[in-house]
Amino acid sequence: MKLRLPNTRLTTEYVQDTALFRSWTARTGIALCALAWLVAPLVLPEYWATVLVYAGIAAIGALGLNLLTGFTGQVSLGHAAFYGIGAYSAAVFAERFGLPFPFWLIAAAAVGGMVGGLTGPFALRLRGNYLVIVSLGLLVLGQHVFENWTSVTGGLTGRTVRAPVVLGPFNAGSLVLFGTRLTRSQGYLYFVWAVVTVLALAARNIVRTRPGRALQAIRDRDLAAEVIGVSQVHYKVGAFVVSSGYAACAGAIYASYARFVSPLDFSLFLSIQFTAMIVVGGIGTIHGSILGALFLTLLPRAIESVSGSLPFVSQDGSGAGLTVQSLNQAMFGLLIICFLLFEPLGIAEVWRRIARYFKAWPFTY
Amino acid sequence: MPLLEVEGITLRFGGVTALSGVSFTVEPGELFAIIGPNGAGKTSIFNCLNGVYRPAEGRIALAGQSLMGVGATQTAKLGIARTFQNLGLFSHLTVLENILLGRHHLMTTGFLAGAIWWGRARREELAQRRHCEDIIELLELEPYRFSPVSLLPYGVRKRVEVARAVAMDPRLLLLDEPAAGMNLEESEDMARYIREINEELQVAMILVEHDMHMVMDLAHRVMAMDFGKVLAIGLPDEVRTNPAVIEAYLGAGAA
Amino acid sequence: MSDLLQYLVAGLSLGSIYALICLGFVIIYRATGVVNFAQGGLVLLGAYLTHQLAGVWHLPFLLAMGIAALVMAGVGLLIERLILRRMVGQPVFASILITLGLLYVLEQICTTIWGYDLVMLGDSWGVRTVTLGALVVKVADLWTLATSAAALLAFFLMFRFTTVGIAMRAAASDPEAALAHGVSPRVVQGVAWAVAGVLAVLAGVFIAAGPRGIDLTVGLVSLRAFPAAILGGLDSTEGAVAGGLTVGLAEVLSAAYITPNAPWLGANVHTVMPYLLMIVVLMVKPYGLFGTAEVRRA
Amino acid sequence: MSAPVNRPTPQSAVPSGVASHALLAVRNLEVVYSDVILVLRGVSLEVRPQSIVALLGANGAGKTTLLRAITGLLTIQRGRCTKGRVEVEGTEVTGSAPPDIVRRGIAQVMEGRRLFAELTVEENLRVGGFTRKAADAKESLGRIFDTFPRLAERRKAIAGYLSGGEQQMVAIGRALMTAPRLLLLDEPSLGLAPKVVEQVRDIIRAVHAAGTSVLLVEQNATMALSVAHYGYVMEHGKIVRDGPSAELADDQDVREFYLGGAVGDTRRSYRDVKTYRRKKRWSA
Repeated sequence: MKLRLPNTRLTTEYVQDTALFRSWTARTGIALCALAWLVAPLVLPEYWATVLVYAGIAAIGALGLNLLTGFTGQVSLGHAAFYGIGAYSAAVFAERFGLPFPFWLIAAAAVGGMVGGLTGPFALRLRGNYLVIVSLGLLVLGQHVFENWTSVTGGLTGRTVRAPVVLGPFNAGSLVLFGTRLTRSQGYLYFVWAVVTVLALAARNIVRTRPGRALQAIRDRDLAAEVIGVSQVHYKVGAFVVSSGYAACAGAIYASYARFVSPLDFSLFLSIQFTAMIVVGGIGTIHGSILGALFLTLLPRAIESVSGSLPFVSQDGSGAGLTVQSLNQAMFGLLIICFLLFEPLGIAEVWRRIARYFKAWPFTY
Repeated sequence: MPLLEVEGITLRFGGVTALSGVSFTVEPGELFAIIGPNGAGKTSIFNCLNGVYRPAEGRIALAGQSLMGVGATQTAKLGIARTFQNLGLFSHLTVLENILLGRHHLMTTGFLAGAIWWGRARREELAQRRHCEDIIELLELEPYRFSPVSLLPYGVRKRVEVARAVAMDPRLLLLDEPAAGMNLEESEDMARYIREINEELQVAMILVEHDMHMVMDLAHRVMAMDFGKVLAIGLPDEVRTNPAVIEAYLGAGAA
Repeated sequence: MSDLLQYLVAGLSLGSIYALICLGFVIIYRATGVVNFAQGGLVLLGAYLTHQLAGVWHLPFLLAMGIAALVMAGVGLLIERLILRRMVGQPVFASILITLGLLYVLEQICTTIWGYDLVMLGDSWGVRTVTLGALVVKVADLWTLATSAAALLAFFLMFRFTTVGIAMRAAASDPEAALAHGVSPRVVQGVAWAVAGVLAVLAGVFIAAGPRGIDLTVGLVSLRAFPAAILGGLDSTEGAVAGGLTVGLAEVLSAAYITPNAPWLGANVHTVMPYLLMIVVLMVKPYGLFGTAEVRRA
Repeated sequence: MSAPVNRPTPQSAVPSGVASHALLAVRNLEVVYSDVILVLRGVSLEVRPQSIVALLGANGAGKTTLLRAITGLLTIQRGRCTKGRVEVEGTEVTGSAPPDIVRRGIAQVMEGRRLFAELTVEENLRVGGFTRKAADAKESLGRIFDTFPRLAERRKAIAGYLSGGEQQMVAIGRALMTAPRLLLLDEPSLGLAPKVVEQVRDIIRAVHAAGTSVLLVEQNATMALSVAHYGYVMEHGKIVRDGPSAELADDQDVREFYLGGAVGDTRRSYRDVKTYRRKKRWSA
């Protein structure tokens, strides 16, 4: 990892050091984001609203993976499995047990977190390369279960999901605002990005307080961390619980929004996508996870929308030739490679450099 | 009653015996030094004391409480702090965060409270921050508070590590070659900090160091080791003139 | 009984393919300390290249394999030169992620050129078999066994006795110190990637030989070689072979005996068997059966 | 920070006259890390044939960076020479790759010995001879076993299990495998017992006696000046003093800041360290 140069600033009280958004540019930036959140659903075309809903869902998953990989230093390819567990749990809790909205979401996240916690012991015994491959194994086992536990998952053919986001008068599926009925995607856009905000703040707070410091200590120097009283058992398992909880939460919202899930949704490629998001966005940064998720969700759509005019891309899905689909998959691979080679700190760092040019920047290091 | 009692500890790795029958005691507030060639087992003693290694035989007790079978994390809570020969700092974190990590075992914020921030986590962060400022002042780290450790010069990093250890409120501080790789000026500063921590804060210390002048000037008592065995324990002057120690470690040229 | 023998031969043959893939992991791991997730992509590309030369352009099969091996050695060198060389001194996870990215790029290159449909390798063995007593053995299986035995021997001799082999071990131990003594990582890693490319062709050919054919799933077979490599220990040549054979046998035997008897475990439980086996073994031996433990030092 | 000081151009204490070029010459070298951090700020230094030269300085002064700039290892750490040049026997080698430097007869022993811990002693030495023809390497191996009979005894031992002194022997032997004309030693005494430091000093003398020049980078100024002919003192990326060892050892600043001697002849005790200290003349 390359280093960030320290920000220098002048404060007179410790409390000032703890402010999340310190400079006026930071506060302006946040205000603009809030404004965009309010306005975007109303003005975006349906297609792009849908895309941004998926981007928000991806952002939640990426936040979780960044807590695990970026902050705790544990590379995992199993993220897609926890995402899948969240999706199926949401279906089970909402349909079979009939839990209302916030509860099926919380329950799904909890199940994901618990299963994640069970995999924690692997991380305690294994390091680096070995852990990555075991996490791949766990993903494969998870997929096997998804494909074969047909009473819950519907097997390879998949299943429908009814897990509506309805809380009192708020119904994300058919929101009425100023007398206008919004589309499903517009409603979910409000909901999903509100969740992203809450979870990003939570992640940010974890990272800057005692538990987050402990995670980073383990990442940087695990033995030294243990010697000063940071329990590896506690925090590695904790990191897996929180990270898979985030993934399961994302999966649950995905199931609720898409209304149909199949094991093919939770393949290795999904794990790679999450990985690409945090690499491209910025490993070990909270806002990087969100930027990466946005970038990598929007990019394929952008490619699709221009692919008609690209001469070398064939539209037909079979046979040889470069299809939009392969172009997208290759793009994820290429982006991972290029960012690691040329900008290992990701978009977050690019942004920082631009922001430093303007003297200050939200989410100061 | 001595603060630390070590009785006949023996440590083996595979076929190699790293320590055999090592015994010594450290009194409260004492500055105890261990000298010996590389591989003599000095760092192994540290690893046994703070629970990284488990000795096969023997007994270790801190203030009467046995440390046998106590894990590394627990020894921190019991009051043993330590620095590492080749630095054990968290290089991507700032100096302040490193020192706050020293307070880890004295804090309680968990994942949930941390995520919520308002309330307990915030109160605790501010209170501990205040405490860390005293330590920053003691070790003169004020200019570096928000610098990531990896950007700091080596000498400062060594000081940060001592600061982190002091932040743990230890009863016994293990210093593994605190002046290694320092020039005279930095070594003298380090000697001053060591004395201040020992005398002002009344922290007992075990010092492993190759700089014989520093050891002989600072230590109350010295233990010399070779091949995992104790050669001599005594006042600095006794150890310095001990023929076995000269033969094994100091060499004829040393005074 | 003869059923069991038949399964054993099939298992060993599959195991030898895994062993070839694992040797590819091992040589790169030893030279660079990185697990090469892209090996599956190389295997796929190697198989397709052979298909192009033998099946499409009708070159003699062994010649086609030879040319494909040369080309893949070049591809390996190129990957090292363009990408991995720049990763010297970067943290391990960055290199892992890079090879993962590479896997996706290689796979998509293959589908772009050869499409998603199954194509035939064009090998000369086809479905020919020989009968040894009560056993009917595919010729391709015999070649697989012989080739991996030869590759293993070559590996052992190289790492133990040749200067390049010793230099590779040195570079794995401390790349910077090796460089300081003139052991250029270019040479060492270049050799490793070239050898990995050649091994990929062998593995790809033996996976696709006979009626099997080539499509994207050839690359997935390589993913199942990971548990094999882990079982043996990532840095051990002998381990790669032992792990490969164990996993091959486990897979074939569980397909034969577990799937029919325990349908509730799922129809394709044998494909997850390697992973199950790996997880169980790692819980007992965190560095695999033959791997050397990383020394944890304070 | 520190103003340049007027000082005589460096010259070896050993009369050479044989070669018109210095074996190694560093001229006005500037090194920058990650494009921002300036580590060396115009360093000049020479090593004449048949000499032992010491380079003293605190940690972080830039000594190791200078070695890296000479041996070409700089790029690994994202460092770059932005100004000045490195010459080996009159030929510019600035920015060459490490194997090229090794082939030009410069070998180095890195800080902390950096043995290949899992390899045997003999395998470690063979790696040292990687750049040479098989026959030459074999001959060197024999010579090193003659020089260090201890290593011959332990040729099959795993290097990681050797004692500190033996490891230093392997590290030096490994560097000598290329039959270098110049040996660069980075902190050979670091972490060694005083008695072993004496052994290392003897090894350095033996290497020099066998015809190899030595550039010795050390914090342990006492040891370095006792064996070297000529010395340089480096601080904050600059050479602040240089001269024949005997002169340096008598220099008041060097005595106070590197040798621990006060103005008188008794050593200052660590117990009496005061916060106030006299300013160094060179950073005035």
